[in-house]
Amino acid sequence: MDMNEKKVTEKVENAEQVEETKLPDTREGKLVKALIEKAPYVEGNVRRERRVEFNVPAERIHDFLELASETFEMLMQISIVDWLKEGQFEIVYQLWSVSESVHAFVRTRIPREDAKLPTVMDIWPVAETYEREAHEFFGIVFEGNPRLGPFILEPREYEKHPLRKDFNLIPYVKAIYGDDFDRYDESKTYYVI
Amino acid sequence: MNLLMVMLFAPLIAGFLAWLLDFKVIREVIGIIGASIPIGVLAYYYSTVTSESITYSLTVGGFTLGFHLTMLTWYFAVIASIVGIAMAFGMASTSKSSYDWLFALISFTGVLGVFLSSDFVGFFLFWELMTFGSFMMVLKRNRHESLKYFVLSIIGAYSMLVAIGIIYAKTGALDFNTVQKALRLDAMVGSISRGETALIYTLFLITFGVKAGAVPLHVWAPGAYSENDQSYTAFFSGALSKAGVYGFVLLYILMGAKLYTALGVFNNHLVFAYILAWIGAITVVVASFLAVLQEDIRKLFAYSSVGQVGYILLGLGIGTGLGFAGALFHVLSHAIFKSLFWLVTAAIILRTGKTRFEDLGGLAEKMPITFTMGLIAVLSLAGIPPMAGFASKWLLYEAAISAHMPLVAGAIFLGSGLAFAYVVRFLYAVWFGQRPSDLDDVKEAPLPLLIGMVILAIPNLVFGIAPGLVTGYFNRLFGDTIVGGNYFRLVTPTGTYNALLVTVILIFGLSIAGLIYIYGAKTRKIPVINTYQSGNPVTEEYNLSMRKNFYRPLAEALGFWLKYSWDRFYERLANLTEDFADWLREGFYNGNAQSYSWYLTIVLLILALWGVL
Amino acid sequence: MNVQYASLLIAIPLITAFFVPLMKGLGEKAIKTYVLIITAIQAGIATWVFEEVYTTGKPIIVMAGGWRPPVGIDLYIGPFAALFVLIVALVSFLMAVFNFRAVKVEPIDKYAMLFLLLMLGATGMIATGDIFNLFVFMEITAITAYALTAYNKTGEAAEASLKYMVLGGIGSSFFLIGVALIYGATGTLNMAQIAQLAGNINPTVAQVALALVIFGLAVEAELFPLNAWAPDAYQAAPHPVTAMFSAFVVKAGIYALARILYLMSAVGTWKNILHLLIAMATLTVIVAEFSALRQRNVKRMIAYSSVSQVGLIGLAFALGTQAGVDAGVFQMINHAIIKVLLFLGVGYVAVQLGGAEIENFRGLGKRMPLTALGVTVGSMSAVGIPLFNIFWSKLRIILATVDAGYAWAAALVLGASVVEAVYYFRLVHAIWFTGEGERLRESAPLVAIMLLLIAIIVAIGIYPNYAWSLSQKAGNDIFNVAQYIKNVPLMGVGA
Amino acid sequence: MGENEGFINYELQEFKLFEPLFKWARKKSLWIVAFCTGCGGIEIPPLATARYDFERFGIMPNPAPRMADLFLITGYVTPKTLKRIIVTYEMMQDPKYVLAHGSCPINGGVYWDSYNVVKQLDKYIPVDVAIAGCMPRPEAVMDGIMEIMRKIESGEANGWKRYRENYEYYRKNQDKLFGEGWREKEAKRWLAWI
Amino acid sequence: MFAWKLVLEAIGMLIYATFIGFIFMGIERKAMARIQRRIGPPIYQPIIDTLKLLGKKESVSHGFIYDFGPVFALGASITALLFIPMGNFQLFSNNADLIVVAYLLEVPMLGIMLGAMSSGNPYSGLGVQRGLLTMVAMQLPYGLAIIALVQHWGTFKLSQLVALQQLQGWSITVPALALAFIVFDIVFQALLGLEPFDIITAPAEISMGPMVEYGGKQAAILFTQHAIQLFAETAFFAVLFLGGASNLLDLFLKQLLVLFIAIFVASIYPRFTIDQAAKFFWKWPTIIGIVAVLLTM
Repeated sequence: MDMNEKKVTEKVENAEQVEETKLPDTREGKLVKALIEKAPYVEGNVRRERRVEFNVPAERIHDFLELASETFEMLMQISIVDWLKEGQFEIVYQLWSVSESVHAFVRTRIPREDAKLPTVMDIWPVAETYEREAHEFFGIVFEGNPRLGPFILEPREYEKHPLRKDFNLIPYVKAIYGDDFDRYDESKTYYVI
Repeated sequence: MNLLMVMLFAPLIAGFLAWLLDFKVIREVIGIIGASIPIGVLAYYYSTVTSESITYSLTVGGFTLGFHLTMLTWYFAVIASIVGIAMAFGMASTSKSSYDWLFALISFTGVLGVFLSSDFVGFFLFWELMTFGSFMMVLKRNRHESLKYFVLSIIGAYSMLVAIGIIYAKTGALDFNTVQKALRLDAMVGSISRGETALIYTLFLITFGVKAGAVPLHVWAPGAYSENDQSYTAFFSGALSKAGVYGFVLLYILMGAKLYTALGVFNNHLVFAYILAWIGAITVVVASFLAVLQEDIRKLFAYSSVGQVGYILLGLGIGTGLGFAGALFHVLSHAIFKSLFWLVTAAIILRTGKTRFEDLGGLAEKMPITFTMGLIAVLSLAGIPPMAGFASKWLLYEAAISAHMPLVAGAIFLGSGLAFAYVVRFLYAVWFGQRPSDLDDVKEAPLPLLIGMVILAIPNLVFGIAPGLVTGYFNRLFGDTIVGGNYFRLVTPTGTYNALLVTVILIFGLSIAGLIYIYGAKTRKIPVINTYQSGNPVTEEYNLSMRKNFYRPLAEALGFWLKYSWDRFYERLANLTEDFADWLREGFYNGNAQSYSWYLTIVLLILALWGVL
Repeated sequence: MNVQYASLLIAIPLITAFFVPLMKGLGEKAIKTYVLIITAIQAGIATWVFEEVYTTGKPIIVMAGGWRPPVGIDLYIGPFAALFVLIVALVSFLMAVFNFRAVKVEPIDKYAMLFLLLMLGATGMIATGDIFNLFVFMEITAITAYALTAYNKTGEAAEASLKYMVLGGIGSSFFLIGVALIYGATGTLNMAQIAQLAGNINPTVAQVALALVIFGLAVEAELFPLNAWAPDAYQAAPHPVTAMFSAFVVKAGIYALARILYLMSAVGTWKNILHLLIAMATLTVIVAEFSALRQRNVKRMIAYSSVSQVGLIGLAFALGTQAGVDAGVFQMINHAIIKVLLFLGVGYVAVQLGGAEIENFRGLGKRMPLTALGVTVGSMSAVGIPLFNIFWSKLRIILATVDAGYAWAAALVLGASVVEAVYYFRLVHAIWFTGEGERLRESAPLVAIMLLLIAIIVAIGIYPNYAWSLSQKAGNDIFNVAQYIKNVPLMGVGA
Repeated sequence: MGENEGFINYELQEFKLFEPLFKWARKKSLWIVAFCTGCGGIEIPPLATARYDFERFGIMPNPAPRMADLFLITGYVTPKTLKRIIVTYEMMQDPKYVLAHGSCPINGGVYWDSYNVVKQLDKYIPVDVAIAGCMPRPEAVMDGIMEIMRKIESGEANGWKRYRENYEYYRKNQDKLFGEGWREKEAKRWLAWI
Repeated sequence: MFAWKLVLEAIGMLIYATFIGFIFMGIERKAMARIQRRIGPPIYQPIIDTLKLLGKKESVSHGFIYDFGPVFALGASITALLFIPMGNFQLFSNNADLIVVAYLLEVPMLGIMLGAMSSGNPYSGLGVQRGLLTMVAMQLPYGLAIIALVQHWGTFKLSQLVALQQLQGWSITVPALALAFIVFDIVFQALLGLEPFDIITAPAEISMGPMVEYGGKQAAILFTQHAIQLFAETAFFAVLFLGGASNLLDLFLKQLLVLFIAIFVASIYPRFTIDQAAKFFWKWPTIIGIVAVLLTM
């Protein structure tokens, strides 16, 4: 158990070192530099060849995305990370630039309680489905998205926004499936499937 | 002999009385009596007609109007009166105004007069009367369609008048017998030139083409048939289009020899008949394709009616005895099954008030009797063996192929395929599938309409199982046996068709299938919403049947041809004439006296020059 | 009642016309009843004359002042003249009834006088047997027609009557020159004698004389280029006068044209004139029909239709065959009845609803059903629908035309009548199936007249034998010039 | 759907004379409803290929439930899919058998603790044969099919009879999971999309 | 005297035809399997399938017309069968001719359509539309092929046709009729609903097309109908172009020949879409048909 913890911490340290060094003058570096000039409020770095990252404050996310959409034509995915301890959601917009074939991760942080974000449907209409899914599983409200509401899940799961970390799964499943949910044993900490 | 006159004018007088005594029930009773007198008289005359023909003449305004009831005219008159009675019963429940009764019965007299008259003046008089009656029925509902119909029919009628005038000028006689003798004599002598015969033929072709609805002149049919009280359309398309066909038959009788000598022969087909056959073939194909792509019930049956009359023209065009038998038989079968279709449509529109396919659906449970009548009509039109439709189509196939007209026979095949397609589409869109919510309180059709339908359904079955009855009549009509065999069996030089045996074996086959059906597990009735929608549960509001543009793929396949339409062509022509009329008025009556006096001087100049030249 | 009383037909309207100013003081209603009585008397005499001629079979010859022609002027009332004098009288009588309601403009006595003189002129033109006398009566008709057209005192009426006067004047002056030439060549004015001597006049003089006479009468008879005045005159004139115009004034012109045409049939270029007349008549029909197609004013539309039907009559007369002439006369009778009915109906609607625009006619079926029925029956028979009277005469004309070898003319005329069917049935549709309105009270006498006319139309439509026999006798009278000459007792001047 | 009552009080047809023949025929010609639920759907096509070829046993995939009689549940069953399975199962005509693939239909398998996977399929529709293995190999599936055939031969494969006799039990379980009148609600929910 | 011999012959022939029809369906599936190097079901598999369907304990129906459809289709197929001369059994073939049989072979289509329509299922609606369009598309070439044949032999009577072909050699020996043979073979593919034209019951796309709602005994009736139809059409093909047969074995071999042509074509070609099929039918087969017809004018 402790072995993998050690590995995790090493990775975290060397990630910071890369932070201080100046942006490498590769194609991705030039790209990030160009974007940062246009949007000073953003810190961006080149993670590796054809992979770029940006951290954007929540209130400027929409302007930055408009800016980025010139080079990064495609919105691949909107994924959400639920940092329960910091009480924040981290929303990751994964963009892909067809022209330079570079993958960009744009990260923002918003508070967990009544999380709100402006929709990006006006830039990429495809965002509608990703936002609806995010809304269904995490309860983030995207203003401007016409079709928020129950999407795939059964209505009763929809109210619970199941993928939030504070959703206690086991009692809910026991409530639904009752006696045939028989393999859970509080005493064990891990389970043999 | 004035029984003939009683038969002829009974509908007219009944119509007039119905118009005068405009009370709810009396009007219908008078109408039905008036419409049933002809069939009575004709039945009475059946025995005498087969031996010798009955004639009666009347002098009106210097002309002698002769009427003759020969076997041919008896046949056409009987068809018209059967359809007439069905119309009367239909109108008893669908039409609420005496206006309809008056003009429907006027057109009924017109049709009977056309069939019975034995001279050109009477023929022209009743032809105009028939057109006028049917026109007024359409005028009440839609001005544009009615004017389109009237202009085309009047052009037809007047071209006939000019042709009659030419014949009168050449032969000096107006009644059919003398004209026939004179023209047969003239065929040898050849005093009427080739050009003039061609002119007379084209004029008659236009006249009867318009009334029968041949392709270039069929434009009025969809509008006139649908903008009308549907039970009258049963008569309109069942009997009136037969007047056009009777005209072509008349053409054969009167000018057959002359046309043969004048226009000659093209690889052993009579030229004038060959033209007629090709017109018929094109009508069949074009009208059937258009019928398949229609979205409105009435339009579909209108184009289908034009197509079916195309078959009859084709049969006449073949020119051999068999072709004639096939065509005349199809006249009968088309009259009965098409009028049955129109009565069914009348019932649907009366009960649901809707005419487009997308608003209808699932009426089979609500109107079972109308559905069975519709099914009989479907079987007959599609040409399923035990029905009359098949017998006449069979004769047409025999005639077309044995007369070595292959491409024309190909047109029949394609036409019958298309007929099958649009008839099944009608069944699917109207009777089956989920019922739209606003059609839930639909009741069965009223009793008189049902009687009308039954009157038309019985002959479909009777002549289907025993086509020999009709072909036997034709043999007596033409003198020699064209179609051999007894009541139930048709024998032609190239093929046989035993209708009774086919029906018996069909029943035998059905009984075997029924046995297998009974042997299996007892069936449990489930509603229409319990269908396999890949697992999705289905409720009332679902509309799972494709009622709207059912044949979109066919429309895409025919995209190239559908760009052109005869309708737009005629609209542009009409506007052209109206603009020309305006230009003429501005040009001539421009209102200042100087130009008028200039006209005077011009006339003086002409007179002066004329005198000197 | 010996035969000479027939001259009363001319005398009565003449004398009574000049008594009218004396009665000016008695008020409008009295004058109108006075006109009514006069026309009634005229109709009575006309029926007596009609009985006389058709029972004895011999024409009535009245010699003015007992002198035998060619010195004296004679009235020749043959079968045609008897028939048409009766029609003139009856139509005038009906229009006199219509006057009560239709004519409101002030100087009613002048109107009455002109009304009677118009009737006189027409009767005279038909009954006379002398060319110059024909010219005199033509002038009387023409002048009263100019005055009556302008009677409504509107700008449009004045302009119409001016145009009518200009053209009419030119026409009648050329007619006078023609008559003078004929008189110079033959030395006589009597029609019968002219017919005798027509053969041996030197050809060019005869030809020019005939051309000028025909031209003069053609203006009155509304043939193609010369009828430009007709539609405006018809529309502008008061309603009863329009009916009289189309019913008998034009007919008198056409009759005169036909009479002289057949009298001079011995002239060399007769055939060419016939061809020209046929061409002009066909063009009349076509141009009139086409210009009626997009008319907003119903009265003007029916005026055009009347001009075209008169053209049809002209065509029938110009064929030069016995069948053609009979058909032409039959058409004249039918056309008179229909046009009276139509103009009566349209006039009454114009009076009642103010103006003859087509908008007033929308929903007429609900507002004035009987008038609507009258107009509908009139228009349907004008189109030539079988159960009405024009069908038989149009059929006769077409058969005669094609028989005489002019198939192209027949085709064009029929094409034009298709156009006629279109605009008449647009009117019928507008009347019965569009618009709405509540039922108005219709005046009893006019409705009675309309129903009477409808009855006559349908009667002739269903049983045309009697009317056809009348027109055959009348047609024979015009066509059979030899019989005409024999009937007139001549003084034997010249060969 | 209210009309299923007819489904219950409908007495079945007993063919006395030809029963053995029909039993043989039912064994030799099993038609599979082409309804692949979870991750096992990809296991069925190899059976139809040249190597395993279940067609030689007369087995034919048939998309229409009315004609089919073998219902393969090939993987985890989510409540949404279960609704479709129940509707399709009730449409199938009577001697019908269910073959459950893999461990998920048995006890929820890997998704034992997921809210979205049905833990025990047998509570909702009767399962005749269950094949163990987190997606059994084609040989195992073939063996399962052989097992179904043997059961039909011996007459034990009467899942359909069990479903019909204690229909209330199954109905109660279904309504407990989905809530009362779930068919109308489900239909209305998807009506907006059509 | 009631022709007992004829009736018995007919019933015997009917049983023989049904059995051989099922065998043909079995051969069809077996041959397709062997081509794909699979073992494939036993030849009598369709019989087992039909028995299983007949043996279903429960049966469901959407109303009277839903049941009347398959019964009418089977009845029409049986009627069509009994009018085709089979080898030495003339059955009723001198009472009806080519046109009657051609029409009777198309009537089952209406029966199936009736049943499919009344079930109110979207897939069956699509199946009906495609079935009709295929039929409309193939009607012209089908007609032209028949016309060419009849014009050459000058008669419609099937028995006479067979006699003539026995004397003067099979139809395909005549060049013009060879063209007609090709056209008829393409149309035959659509008549049977085999691969390139199985648009009607496209299994993957619209789940068995019209048959979607059929189960239990109705499906059994439809299977027997398909068997009889297969037998009747192959026999019709053999009678028209391969000179009919003197005895049943000869007929069986010819039917097999025709069937195998169809199977080989079916196992190769992918499926047409419906308007491609319409365009295809109105292009090549029609042109060849017209040429054949003009040659035999």
